Amino acid sequence: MLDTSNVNYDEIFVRYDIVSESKEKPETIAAKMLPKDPLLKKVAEDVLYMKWKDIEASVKEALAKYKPEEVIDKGLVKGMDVVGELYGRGIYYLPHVMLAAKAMELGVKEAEKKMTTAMVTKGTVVMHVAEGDPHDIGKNIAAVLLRSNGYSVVDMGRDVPVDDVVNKVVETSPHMVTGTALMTTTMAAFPKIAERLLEKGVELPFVCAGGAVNRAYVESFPLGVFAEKAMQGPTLAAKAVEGWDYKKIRSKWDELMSGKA
Amino acid sequence: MLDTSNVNYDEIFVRYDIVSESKEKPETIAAKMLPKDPLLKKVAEDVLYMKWKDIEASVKEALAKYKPEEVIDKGLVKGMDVVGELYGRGIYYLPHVMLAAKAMELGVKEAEKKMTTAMVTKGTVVMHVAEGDPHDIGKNIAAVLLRSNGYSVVDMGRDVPVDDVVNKVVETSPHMVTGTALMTTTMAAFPKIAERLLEKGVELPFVCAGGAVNRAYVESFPLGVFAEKAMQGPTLAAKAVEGWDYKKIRSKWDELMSGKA
Amino acid sequence: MAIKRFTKMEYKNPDEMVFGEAKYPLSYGLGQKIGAGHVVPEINFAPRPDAGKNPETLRREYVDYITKDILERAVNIGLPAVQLENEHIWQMVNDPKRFEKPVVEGQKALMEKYHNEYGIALSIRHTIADPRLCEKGLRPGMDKEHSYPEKVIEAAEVACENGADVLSIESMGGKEVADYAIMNGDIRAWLFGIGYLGALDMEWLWPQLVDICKRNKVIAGGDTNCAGANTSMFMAGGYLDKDVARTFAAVTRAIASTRTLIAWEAGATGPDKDCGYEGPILKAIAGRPTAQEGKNCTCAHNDLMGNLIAQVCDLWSNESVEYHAEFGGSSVQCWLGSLGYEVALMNTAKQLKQDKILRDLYMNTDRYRSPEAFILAYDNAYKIGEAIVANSKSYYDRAKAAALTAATLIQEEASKKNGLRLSKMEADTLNGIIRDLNSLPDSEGKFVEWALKEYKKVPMFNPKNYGL
Amino acid sequence: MAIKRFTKMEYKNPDEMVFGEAKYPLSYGLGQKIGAGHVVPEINFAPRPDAGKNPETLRREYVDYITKDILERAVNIGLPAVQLENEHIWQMVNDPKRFEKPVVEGQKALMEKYHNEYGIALSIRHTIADPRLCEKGLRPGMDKEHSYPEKVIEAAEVACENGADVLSIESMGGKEVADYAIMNGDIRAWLFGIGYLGALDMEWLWPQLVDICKRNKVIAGGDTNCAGANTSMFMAGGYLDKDVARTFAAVTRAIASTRTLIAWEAGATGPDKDCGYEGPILKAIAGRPTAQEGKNCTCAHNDLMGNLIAQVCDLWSNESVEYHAEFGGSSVQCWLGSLGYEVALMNTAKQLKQDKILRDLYMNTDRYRSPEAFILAYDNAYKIGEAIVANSKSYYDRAKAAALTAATLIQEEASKKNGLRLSKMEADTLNGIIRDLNSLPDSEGKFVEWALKEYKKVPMFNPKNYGL
Ligand code: B12
Ligand code: B12
Repeated sequence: MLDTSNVNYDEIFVRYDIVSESKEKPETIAAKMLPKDPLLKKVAEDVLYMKWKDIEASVKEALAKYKPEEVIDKGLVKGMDVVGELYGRGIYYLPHVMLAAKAMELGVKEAEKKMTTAMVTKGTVVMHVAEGDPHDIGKNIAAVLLRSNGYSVVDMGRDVPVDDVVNKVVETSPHMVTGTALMTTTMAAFPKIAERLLEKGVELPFVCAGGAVNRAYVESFPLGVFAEKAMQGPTLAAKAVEGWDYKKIRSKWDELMSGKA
Repeated sequence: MLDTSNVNYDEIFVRYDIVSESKEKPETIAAKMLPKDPLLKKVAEDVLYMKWKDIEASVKEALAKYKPEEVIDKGLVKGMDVVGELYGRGIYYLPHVMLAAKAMELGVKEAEKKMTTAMVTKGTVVMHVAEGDPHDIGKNIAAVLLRSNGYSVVDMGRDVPVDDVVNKVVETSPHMVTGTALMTTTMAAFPKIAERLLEKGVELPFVCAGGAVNRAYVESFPLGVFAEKAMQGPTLAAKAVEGWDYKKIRSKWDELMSGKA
Repeated sequence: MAIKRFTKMEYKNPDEMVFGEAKYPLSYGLGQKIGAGHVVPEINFAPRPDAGKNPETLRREYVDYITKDILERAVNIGLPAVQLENEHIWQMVNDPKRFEKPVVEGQKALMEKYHNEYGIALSIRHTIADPRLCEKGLRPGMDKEHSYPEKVIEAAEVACENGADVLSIESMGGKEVADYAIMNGDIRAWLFGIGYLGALDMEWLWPQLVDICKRNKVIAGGDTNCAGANTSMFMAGGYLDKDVARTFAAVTRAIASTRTLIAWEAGATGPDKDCGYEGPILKAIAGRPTAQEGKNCTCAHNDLMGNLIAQVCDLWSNESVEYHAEFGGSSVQCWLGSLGYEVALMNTAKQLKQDKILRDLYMNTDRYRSPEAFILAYDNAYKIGEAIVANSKSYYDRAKAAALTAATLIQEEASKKNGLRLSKMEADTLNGIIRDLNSLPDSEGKFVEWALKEYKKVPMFNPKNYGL
Repeated sequence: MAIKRFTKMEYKNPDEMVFGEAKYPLSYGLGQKIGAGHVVPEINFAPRPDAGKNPETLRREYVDYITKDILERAVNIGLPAVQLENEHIWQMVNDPKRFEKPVVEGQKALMEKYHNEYGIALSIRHTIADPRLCEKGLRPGMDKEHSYPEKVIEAAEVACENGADVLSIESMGGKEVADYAIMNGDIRAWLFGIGYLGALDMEWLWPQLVDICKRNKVIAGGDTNCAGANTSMFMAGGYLDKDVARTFAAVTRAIASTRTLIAWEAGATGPDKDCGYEGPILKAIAGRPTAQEGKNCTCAHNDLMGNLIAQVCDLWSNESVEYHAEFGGSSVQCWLGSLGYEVALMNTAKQLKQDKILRDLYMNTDRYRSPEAFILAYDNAYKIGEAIVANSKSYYDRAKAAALTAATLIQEEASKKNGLRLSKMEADTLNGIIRDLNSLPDSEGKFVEWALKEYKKVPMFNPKNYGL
């Protein structure tokens, strides 16, 4: 083999991930965002640090002092907010988010036990992957994030025919419907779905995502709203629940995505 | 340098042009296509073999026996037909065509001197290159081929604004108008030209060519007819003169281009 | 057809391996020779979005446009040989007689025309799609809704009967568990999903495909763990991506090789599929030709080993590009040019007897660019191969051995002063992986028992899909 | 600024030349070093058709989409350095203040952001468009309709004042005569058009551009004979094209080098333009960095020297690609990946001290693929350079010497048993060229006198455009 002893690898490639590795610790960022109250803080931290084995106990303790809704909103959700922040900054990776979401879910279940009425979800989202398309990881990630942000998700899976999606939307009247397509050969289903929904007089934001589609494509048919990252799901769902229609979401898209609206 | 003595270049590339080099001589193909009469044959051969210095004399001799129209149609044009055939088969190259066209032109001039009425052209074509686009070689080749096939060409040059083209068409009422665009950033002029022509009630085939455009693009706006090669110009012009409208040409495009219509 | 597990290395040492040469070269198609002293470009393509509207629009797209363009350009720039790869779209497996047959036939007819006219060596690989859905059932009789398992076999038959020279598939077994594993960073789940379940699916699928090929005198090429290891590679991504740690992706690649190998163990002969980055490991073990993709497949994705992965290839591919216009011609023509030039460079190196130097340049360019590239460098790929053949007792054993070997190679190298560097996340993840792997039971039986319990609730996982 | 004609070779012998090193390296931009021991990728792009609608749509296309995508991908795959090239579209030279300024400014601002965040070395070349029309007039005051000559200068100023690191142009002088020459296969006309008229236009243009650059501390890069020699190369095309003989194209390339050189003789310092395939000849003479394009510019065209032309490059370019989506990201990202990987290979070769071997592999891959490639092989390029500096008496002398040297090199090589082969048409054309060149008068004065008469009627040719 060739002599590599004098090679300067920086002339060949640069590990920018290491160059720009965040020196910030999760703890520092958490300190600024976590609730002050020790009980709620513990709940939030169990989400943040993925302690799904401890979280049920922590939630129980918090429930002694706080209402279940408070434990959820001021504890669990705050923890998940920090997770989102860390994921956004590249300090947390996807598996952290998944495990935190798992802790969150267990915590919510525990809190719900104490609720007199069933937990009111923030809203409902119907999700699917286009017909003929088996690529569902992105959709699955988005589903986890929506759920752990308090939305009910009706996950129709992948390879879902146009009519099934339309019927499910008519049947469940969600606040938002989503479609994922990773293949340019399957994405043509989206405008068809939009068309048939409108034929049936149903108007709601139809969030389309997945490697194959881009903003221009999605905005070329009615109802379509583009999403690039799974993290954007909860933001879009929040606006849909607030009553923004697809035109308004489109017109404010840049601001929404950069967190300015 | 590295030792190249044992290199088998066929493993690296193959000179398919040499592999498939036509063994046929121009003479063999000409024999089948040239007129029998020795005087007309000489005229045709002067075109075919690019003898632009001899052609005036040959035409004069032929005129002793034949009418000028006959010398043109049965001599000069036949010679150019063989040139087209040889060019199509890759035996002749572009410079041969240009020189043959030059001989043709001189021959026609000579014949015209003997004509009582001015030579009637087969038809008129207005040609241009899109605004902002300096690429005019393709258009120039096409112009030479149209001229040497008996059409009058109004060559507007390159970088020609939309309105100038429209006005020229209105003014000269040609059988066909052509546009060339080699840049995707300039080709957008073509649909505009088509639109304004229609506004003025002018309908004629608008042949669009050049590296930037393709058939789908050209057929996406009214009047547009796609051409891929300069050689196709005379075929399209003939149909325009015959009275085919752009829709008919489009519908028969494949047959026309493969010589089947 | 029985599965014959590899128990020894076909290459005596890593240095013996080089691009354009395989221990078991192949001749097929229209004068095509693979692994026989030169590299051949393999051009792959996807139809435009609406081309699948009906059988005729699809045939026209594939034959009159794409195949024609490729053959024209190949002759125009003087390529001595080209292999086409047609990765089938869903319509072709969903309704093979109507959508697949005319395409397969039409492509072959046009190729024959060019071969006869110019003598250019030509062949075509048909990669049938695997649309099976684990939630509906992976084995015949299970998927009442689509009959996908039955259709996969039918699609293979239609391809082989109508003009395929090579048959391949990117099969999907174990994917639901591997997806879960990637998203949760759980290497044991991945080992179970691909190393074990995926292997069982291969054992079911490949003997059938080899049979169909034999009956039709078609080359049974091979598989790829695109569904598993490429998903993790893709999600690990580049230096700005933060979904999956690249050390995790590297270890999944090592495991993947033990699964993909089964196609060859079932009687397939190579060339395997371009997107199987585990190819160098497979070639080291089995000496069969491998198709690879890298620096000239950026139309489809940018990985962190665009050069390295050319080191021992026999076919060199662009992965896939959608058909559309470019300044330089159609997209397939442009990428064929790019592939063809790279292959010409490799073949010049062979003719000038500098191929091992060029191989080492390729390899060193990316050796330390990412942990996954590092373990695929031919010397390390060879070591992983050795671990696999030395642990051929069970699928579990050899997958675990491959994983641990890869993980250890990375850890050792990263502890040295120069060369491979790991980010904090990569290092942490690697430590976790080694810990997790070491915590696993010794025997396959115990492992499977444990895993079936542990991963019972993985979404869409159904042991029946694997005959369990 | 006076023109100082080269009279000797900066390189002592051809073997001294290799990619990534120039006798006169450059430092500029945001930490960029060119010709200083490594090769840098240069990524070029074209906006989508309707992006030029108004200044804001154009700015958004170039800055928010194209430049952003490039910088993201560069960091993602770990490229140590990137140069962008923006070849201006017509709107930018037609109305520089409105269309050009915001683009130039915006691109630089974004580049600074990435440079500061990641330390990546960055620079941008602005290649202003040359829309001058010979039929309207090439010199100031002549084109009353568009004022294009004045606008070219204004566009250069706007680029230099607002963020260009390197300034280039593909200037057009002599093109009308060269076009006529190509279509008619008349090498003497080509010699007149590019070797003489083109040279006079360069003499008018480049001192002005060098001045503007000096005033703004911008690098005056260089020119290219795209308008002439690339037109003949492109029309000579591949093995299925039958418009122009490749021997004709080869000789025009040799002539072109004597014209393009004038930018450097007027004080420009390199890097010259990627599409100037005459670069190897220029570098041999002047020792300045050269940008080249080949196997990774198939998005823009496929030539018959995709590898060879990398032999002595300092920047490696994709020529141009229209912005659009691909499976692997946007088109500019895909092609940047492709370029970046090739450059990484070259830089690995440099680090491992195998660069001259890789250079020779590149060169040998195409040495005999076409006559034009043959005369650009660095040994032959060097010989043509020698003929040029030895005949520096006049533009005519050196252009003729370059042409005859190239023609003779081809003829001699083709007569040998192995290697370069010519088709009948190529051979016939070459014989005609040598005969025609040998028939020319000895002195520039006599030649010009003859040519002005001979080519008086060439369409659109007007001697006033060249001060004649
Ligand atoms: C992994 C992968 C697979 C896996 C899929 C595993 C799985 N469970 O999804 C497997 C192996 C199964 C697969 C199979 C095939 N694949 Co595939 N695959 C890929 C690959 C490499 C990565 C895709 C991926 O997972 N990306 C990561 C995820 C996270 O991204 P994502 O889904 O886009 O999600 C992100 C956003 O879009 C967004 N998002 C997604 N959904 C939603 C929803 C909401 C509400 C929100 C807010 C956001 C959101 O959030 C995520 C990021 O945060 C791509 C390569 C590429 N360039 O994309 C090819 C690719 C998509 N595959 C391709 C092909 C061709 C195939 C096959 C047809 C190959 C074959 N012939 O066998 C088969 C499919 C067979 C069939 N049944 O038809 C092509 C598609 C070409 C085309 N025509 O468009 C690609 C582009 C590869 C290529 N370059 O050619 N593939
Ligand atoms: C030669 C050439 C030039 C020459 C043109 C010389 C001339 N007199 O035409 C010169 C140097 C001047 C030139 C300049 C530029 N060019 Co230029 N050029 C080319 C090149 C290499 C070849 C074009 C060519 O001559 N082809 C051969 C001819 C014969 O083909 P054709 O015109 O298409 O004609 C054929 C058919 O279309 C048909 N046809 C044409 N017209 C007609 C008409 C009829 C009636 C019929 C029947 C048929 C027909 O017949 C012909 C074949 O038989 C192309 C490369 C490419 N990939 O196309 C780039 C190319 C077109 N140029 C390009 C660019 C960017 C430029 C510049 C803007 C560069 C710059 N920044 O300076 C400048 C223009 C400056 C300005 N004013 O705006 C880009 C365009 C990109 C885009 N946006 O679409 C290309 C594609 C190069 C690239 N890959 O980037 N260029």
